[in-house]
Amino acid sequence: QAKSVRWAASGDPNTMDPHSQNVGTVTMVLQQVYDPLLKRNQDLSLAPGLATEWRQEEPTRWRFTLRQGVKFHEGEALTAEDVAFSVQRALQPTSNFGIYVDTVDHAVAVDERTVDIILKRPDPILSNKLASIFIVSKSWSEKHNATRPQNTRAREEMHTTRNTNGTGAYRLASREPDVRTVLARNEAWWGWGVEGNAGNVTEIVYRPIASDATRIAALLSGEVDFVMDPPLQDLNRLRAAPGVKVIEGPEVRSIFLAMDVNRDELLYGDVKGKNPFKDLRVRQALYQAIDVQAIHRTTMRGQSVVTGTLFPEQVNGYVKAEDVRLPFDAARAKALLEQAGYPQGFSVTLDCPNNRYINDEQICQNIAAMWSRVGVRTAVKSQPLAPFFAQIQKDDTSVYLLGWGVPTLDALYSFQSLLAFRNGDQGDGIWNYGRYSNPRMDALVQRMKTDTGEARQAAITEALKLYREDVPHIPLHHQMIPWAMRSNVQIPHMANNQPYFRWAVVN
Amino acid sequence: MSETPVLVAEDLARYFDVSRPLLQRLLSREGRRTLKAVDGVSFEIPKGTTLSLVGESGCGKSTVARLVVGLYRPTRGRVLFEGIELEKARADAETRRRMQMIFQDPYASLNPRWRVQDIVAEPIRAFGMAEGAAALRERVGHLLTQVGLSPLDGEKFPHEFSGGQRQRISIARALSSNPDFLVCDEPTSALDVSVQAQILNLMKDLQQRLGLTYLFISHNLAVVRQISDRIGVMYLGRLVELAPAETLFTAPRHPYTRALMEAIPDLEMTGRQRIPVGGEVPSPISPPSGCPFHPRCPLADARCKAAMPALLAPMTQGDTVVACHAVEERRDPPPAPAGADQRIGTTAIAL
Amino acid sequence: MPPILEVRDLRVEFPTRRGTLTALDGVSFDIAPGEVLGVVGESGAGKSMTGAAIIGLLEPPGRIAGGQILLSGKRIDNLPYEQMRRIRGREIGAIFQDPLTTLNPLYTVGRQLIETMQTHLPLSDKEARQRAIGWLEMVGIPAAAQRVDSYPHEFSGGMRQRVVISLALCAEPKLIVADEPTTALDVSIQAQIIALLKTLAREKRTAMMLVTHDMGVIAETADRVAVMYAGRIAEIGPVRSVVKSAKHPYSAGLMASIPPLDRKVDHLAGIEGSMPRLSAIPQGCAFNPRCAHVFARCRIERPELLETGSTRAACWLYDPASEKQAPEVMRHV
Amino acid sequence: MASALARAFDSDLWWSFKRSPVTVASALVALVCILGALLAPWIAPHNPFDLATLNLGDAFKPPAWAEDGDPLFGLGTDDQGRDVLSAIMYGARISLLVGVCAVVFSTLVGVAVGLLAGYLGGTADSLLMRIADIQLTFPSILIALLVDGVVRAAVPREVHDQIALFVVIFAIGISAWPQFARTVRGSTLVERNKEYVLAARIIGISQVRIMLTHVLPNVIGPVLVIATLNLGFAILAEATLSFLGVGVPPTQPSLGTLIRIGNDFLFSGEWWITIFPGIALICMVLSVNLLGDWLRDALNPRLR
Amino acid sequence: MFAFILSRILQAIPVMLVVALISFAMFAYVGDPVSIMLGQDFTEAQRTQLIKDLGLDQSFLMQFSTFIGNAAQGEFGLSYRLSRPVAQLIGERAPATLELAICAASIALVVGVAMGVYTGLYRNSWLSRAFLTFSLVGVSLPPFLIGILLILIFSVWLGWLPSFGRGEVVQFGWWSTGFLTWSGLKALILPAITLGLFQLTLIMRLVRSEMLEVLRTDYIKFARARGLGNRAINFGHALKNTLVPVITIAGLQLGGIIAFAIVTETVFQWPGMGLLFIQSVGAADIPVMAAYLMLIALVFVGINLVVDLLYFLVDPRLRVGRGAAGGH
Ligand SMILES: Nc1ncnc2c1ncn2[C@@H]1O[C@H](COP(=O)(O)OP(=O)(O)OP(=O)(O)O)[C@@H](O)[C@H]1O
Ligand SMILES: Nc1ncnc2c1ncn2[C@@H]1O[C@H](COP(=O)(O)OP(=O)(O)OP(=O)(O)O)[C@@H](O)[C@H]1O
Ligand SMILES: [Mg+2]
Ligand SMILES: [Mg+2]
Repeated sequence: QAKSVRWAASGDPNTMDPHSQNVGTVTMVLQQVYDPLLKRNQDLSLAPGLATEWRQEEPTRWRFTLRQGVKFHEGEALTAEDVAFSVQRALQPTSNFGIYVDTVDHAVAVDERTVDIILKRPDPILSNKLASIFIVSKSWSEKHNATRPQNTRAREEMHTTRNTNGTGAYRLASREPDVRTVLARNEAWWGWGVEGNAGNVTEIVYRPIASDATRIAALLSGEVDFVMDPPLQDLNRLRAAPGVKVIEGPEVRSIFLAMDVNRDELLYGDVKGKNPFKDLRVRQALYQAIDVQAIHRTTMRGQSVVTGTLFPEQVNGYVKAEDVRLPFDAARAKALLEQAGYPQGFSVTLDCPNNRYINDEQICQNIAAMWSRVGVRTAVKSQPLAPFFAQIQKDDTSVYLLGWGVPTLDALYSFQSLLAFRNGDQGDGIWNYGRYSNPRMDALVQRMKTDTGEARQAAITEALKLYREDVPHIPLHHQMIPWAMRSNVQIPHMANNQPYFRWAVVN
Repeated sequence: MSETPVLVAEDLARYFDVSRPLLQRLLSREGRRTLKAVDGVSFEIPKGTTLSLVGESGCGKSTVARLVVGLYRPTRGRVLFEGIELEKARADAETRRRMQMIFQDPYASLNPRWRVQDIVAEPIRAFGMAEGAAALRERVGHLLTQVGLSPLDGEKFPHEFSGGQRQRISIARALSSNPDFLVCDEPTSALDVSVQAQILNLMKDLQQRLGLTYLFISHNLAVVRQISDRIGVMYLGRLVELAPAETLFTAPRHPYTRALMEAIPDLEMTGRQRIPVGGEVPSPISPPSGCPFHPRCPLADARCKAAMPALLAPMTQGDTVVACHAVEERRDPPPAPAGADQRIGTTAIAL
Repeated sequence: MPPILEVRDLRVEFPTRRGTLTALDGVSFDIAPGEVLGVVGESGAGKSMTGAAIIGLLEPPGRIAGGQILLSGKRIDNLPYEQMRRIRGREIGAIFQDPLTTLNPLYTVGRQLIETMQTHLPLSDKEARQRAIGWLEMVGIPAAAQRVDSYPHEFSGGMRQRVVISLALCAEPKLIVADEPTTALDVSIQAQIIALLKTLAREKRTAMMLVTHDMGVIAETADRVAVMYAGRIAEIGPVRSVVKSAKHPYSAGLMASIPPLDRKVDHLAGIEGSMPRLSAIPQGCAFNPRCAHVFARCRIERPELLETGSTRAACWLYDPASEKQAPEVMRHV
Repeated sequence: MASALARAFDSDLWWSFKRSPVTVASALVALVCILGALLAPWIAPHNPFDLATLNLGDAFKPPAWAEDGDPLFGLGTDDQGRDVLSAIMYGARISLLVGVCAVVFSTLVGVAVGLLAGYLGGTADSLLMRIADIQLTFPSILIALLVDGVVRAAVPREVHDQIALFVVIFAIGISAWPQFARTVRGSTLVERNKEYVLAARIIGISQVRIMLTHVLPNVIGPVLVIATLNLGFAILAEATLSFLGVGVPPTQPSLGTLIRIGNDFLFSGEWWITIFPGIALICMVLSVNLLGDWLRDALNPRLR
Repeated sequence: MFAFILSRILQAIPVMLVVALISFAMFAYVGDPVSIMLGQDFTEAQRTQLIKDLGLDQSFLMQFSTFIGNAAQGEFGLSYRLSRPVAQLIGERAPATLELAICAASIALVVGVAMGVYTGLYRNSWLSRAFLTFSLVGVSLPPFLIGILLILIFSVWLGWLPSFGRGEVVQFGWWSTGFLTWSGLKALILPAITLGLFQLTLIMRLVRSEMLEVLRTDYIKFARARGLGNRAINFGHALKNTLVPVITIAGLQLGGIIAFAIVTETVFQWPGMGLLFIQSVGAADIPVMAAYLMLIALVFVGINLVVDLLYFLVDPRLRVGRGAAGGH
């Protein structure tokens, strides 16, 4: 019989195009509707999706064998042409998924069931990346004039903005942006009964509720069944509430502070003529002034994994031995500042988003207080994400808080974007707004791009070590993402913060 | 008279634009609308005399008063103050000092937030007529005494006084700059009779003592009679009759003047039925053609409807001028009206 | 003939923060059917207050604190609101001073007339409308049949006052309280309205209390006249006697203050000073501080209305008992 | 001066004030609020604006009388370890400052415009009133949102925080002036034709002087009433803006910001973070409104 | 009449132009849509290209005139955030806001007028005093606090009413209505009360003071003197006369309702234009914000027109041109 899940989160997808917006809110809906070649297991490891087998035939050629009998929601059968088309579509300039296919040259359909993907250069993590590329119907896209992803930048509306045609477990039944998106079970999905896809949900009603309090009220009053991003402070109450449960789990997203280590004088500070952040001792001092455990306990209410490194363990390349923090020691921080020539401290403005990460604004205020106590008088400037990003993307900052997710689950993604020097290459250093620059780091990043196996891991390990020594960032914690739901709903928690309804069971 | 009159009004006119806003006018295709509040009034006031203007509400009396003191600019014609164009005269503080005005409403004519002494002293200060605070206070005290108040009253605020007392304060303020010429716009019509008598007495007294010249405005014929040397009767922005006070009462010529006299209630119970003037006062925006009084006039004929009568001296009386075709053509009943001589001992009037 | 209205010792008070003000004190008079009683006096003397007390519409916090008002022999000053409402309009009509504000601007005059009549008389809509037109004609509104559907602002001031009169008369009351019906009007219109009121009163045999401070209007219209001063009646009597030979020093002074139309006088008699405020009415005779004939008793004892021959005046000069102390008996000015 | 005081105490106003217990009570509450706010730096138990004194360990302490309460923090602490009572006192300071300044600002603008429009009449009048009309077309919080956005974009960002307060004041103030302008214009139109003004004109007193010494004192009465009532609105508007996240910076929170911050903790049981500032805000606005209401009735002779 | 309406509309044009200029000029600076739209990965060239695509490199005047030209045709382009025509977006959201506003306005008007009349007529009854106190509390409570408290009480504690959203809606062409379903009606209650409460108290106070004013007039006194019944006087004569000023202010207040809907919709997650606006502000979605602002202005102009027409209906004095009537 009908089993409906009413699901709420703070944001709403802004398109239904499978290759246009690489944003969690879009993916969380689309991945119910579309299948990639490779899917993920509950521990985020790879599993066969539309491809049943894949092999690296040559260093730059991969071959995928497709599953048989798969049909799109509108009835057409899945062919190799569709897969080749989808990869090419993701390669289009209007696609936001370029980072997943950056090494791909092109894709060709070898026969009905076989697709070859030709690379520009060897890519050790191609399969991981392809798990993020959805497969669409070629004939459907052509019929609706959507052979390239919707260009959100050119302000255009395409058929795919509001319509879908995937092979996935759910069909898009109706959609009102910002109000309600309804997904209906695709009984003909190939995966039902396969590999533990034992979900029994027949209908998913997604409704964005931006206000935290309202979202929680709705869960408590039984108006929604599942809330993906409950505010941390409400967890206790939710746990205590009858009929509601909270499941916790880590997220692949790390929160850190980054400093302007490039300018000769800070934009927002009272130190004239020099940049204190260029001095390693100052960076260490600020690092050691932070009582991250207190933040973990109070502001994060235990829902964080305190860290000393760049990414969490789910990410390929993680080294436990490098995940060590400089200890919290205010006295030492003061001493270091004094050594660096700032016995009286200095003042600085901390830029901070206020609606992007979990309790982002509060964390900044916590840190401002902690820094102030060692003499670094800190003003917090918090803004909504739009103006915040607009500002820091102009390098217009002295120190800022950022959170970084790793959708590829590979170390390169973080190092390349956050720590490589910005040299104009696609992806290098584009989120490095402190303009940290160390030739050694750049060399290591280049090695990560091409090396494979042991050599590559060695490069990553060395880079992580350098990260600890150089303190370009002050790492804080990895976020944990608790999910709250009514007790009769079971959805496995995922570290990529994506619900997979094919596994969801409603009693 | 050989001496230059204190004030001369020549063909004085003042129109008001009462059109609706441009946009609405354009849309409803109507033209501008002008209200001719005063339309061609001429008179002169010799030194030391009183000219009174009477007429019903809205006939333009106050407008004349304001034109004369320079609060309005004339649309046409001019005012001469001692032979000097008013605009020029008012540019000079010394001349400005010499004309003052007393207003109708004793409640609105004093700034409620000011002390009486400040109100009275304002002109003195403005014209720099007293050196030092002591001199100023003394002068104010003197003025208050002059109008029958106590110098101690200067400390008080206007609301602590009765209507009649306020009018005295008003007069004190007007006198404070030693003016020669006073325009009095209905100074007593808001007052009770017993108080009105006090104020009229005071004004007459001051005129005698200080040789003041008055332009006195009222709608009350009996009051006007007590104070005037000459009287002008206004109707719809025009003078219809201008005559020495005695003559006007003994021998009114213009049918409107006669009607006014008729309309005054009779304190002597003669049992005579009054004959009220028929009809209503027409709107000054669309005055009747020809003589403005013709719709209400018992003597009106075709000419009255068509042509505006000029202010002419009728043959019989020397000093009177009347604007009436009937009088000009001698169609009117004999000058001395029945009312005047029969009503010996009559006291009358709206208080 | 029994009087239609009797006012006995009427006393009206206003409780205020500085104690109770007595606005009317010991006012007594009566009006016979078809008679016009004029009430004169200076501003604030209590003329309107008397009228308001009679129609039972004293503005709160004012209240009748003593005395009686009888209409056709029945007491009406203590009736409950609803019963008094049925008397208002039906038995006592009222006319107010300012015709520009006494008509509801949002309804046609016809509607207001019909509403009034139907409140008091059992009339069908059609009859009521017919009568409304009839009333408008009666008060001299030309083309009444068309004008009945006009709004008040479409009439001039004089016309509006006619409408007000028709409204006061339309339920054919036995008594009309007219509070300064002509003060706001032009001199020439005033005469028209007075003439109209007189005619109507005579034709319908309606009694009328005519409040005004215009002696001329009174002289011409009233049969008897009451002169009020500081909330009390100073003198009451036939109009001719009061005008010609007022006995009370105040009414005499009032008459003398009126500027004569037929001659120029050097000096108007007038009365020095002004009427006292309600909060400071002197002991004894309220007029004593301004009175030229004041003597000791006036400052202590309040005079009752005393017979003076032709009128009754509240003045100790006319008390035989005080004759000895009095200065020479005043002559009429 | 003494006599002025004596007169003030003898006046009708004082009398009607004494007679109304509600008014007296609200005056007392307002006085407590104002004093608490003004004297915050001296009497507040902590200084919530001094980051160096904050300790995250103190966060989320319930009020002193509750089970885990800490007598050091009478009304508990918030998520940053700030003392709620002190935060309220300092916050009320900001709220009052914004409210008063905004009202003073709109009063000055409104009175000036109203006087000019009413006194000059003609084209100046219609132009100014047209502007007021257009301004009235936008509801006040929209205007405030707009102004805030524009100023933030228009000025260099170093000065943002310094001027944030002025921006809020301006944003709130600018939306209220037409009300003052209209009232003042209305009374000015009446006053300027009163005879005492004419008398001054005949003497030849200059227009500006007449406006200031004669007209202004006589039109200011209703302005005072509107100003008082507007004070309540201004404080609320500031709170609403802060609630929407565009108010004063969160490191120096106003009452509205405190409520917004506390709002996140309402369901989680830490009610004191939002409830106490909420009560403080309501008390402040309510007492001001009660006073304004009373003033309006007391100054309106017809309501006596 | 026709001329009157036409002149009103002509007068509205400059107002709308100014609003257009303000909304355009102001929002052109509020935020930078570029960085939002680029997402996590982009090159400098993509950035420049985007700025060019959006026309953000053109002169202010060019941008403005393009804006006006398009706006006049109801064309505000595509939302940066949602890539859908703004007109459509607003069209979809308008019914929600309008239904909410209508409900709130009706509550405010009906209850406000009734309470205002009552307190005006019975100045000293205890119920009047209670109403007055209530009204003061009403204007002293920040609307967002009211909303939160209502949710806390009626949704979380009592569980009677939904805490967010519109419930089930029924679609009539492009208009979606929540009036026809039980859940839709239930969902309306709390937001409508929150939104209406403030205006309700304002209207109540306004009606009361107007009522007191009118009851003091001569024509009411005269109506009493004619012996008319209390009902006729209070409702026939007094109430109708209070309507004239009440209409103006109430008109302005209704505009205020739509503006304050921003707050209410945020609290209740009501899928209306206000929520869209706030979401757009967060994303610096200029076209949506500009369109919203223009729409608000248009609504105001519309309301003012209706107010003027109501004047016409209520007050016969306005039906003739000024000055045609006699009297001074
Ligand atoms: N500023 C003005 N604008 C337009 N019309 C005006 C103005 N001042 C006066 N009027 C009109 O001019 C006419 C004459 O007005 P004025 O005040 O001179 O009459 P008045 O004889 O003094 O009347 P009253 O006896 O009522 O004082 C009236 O119809 C009046 O409405
Ligand atoms: N509400 C009130 N409170 C206190 N005193 C009042 C009130 N209403 C009227 N009075 C006083 O009652 C007295 C009588 O007033 P009333 O209106 O009867 O005078 P009047 O003779 O009609 O004067 P006018 O000729 O000016 O109309 C006045 O002194 C007035 O000040
Ligand atoms: Mg005049
Ligand atoms: Mg009276």
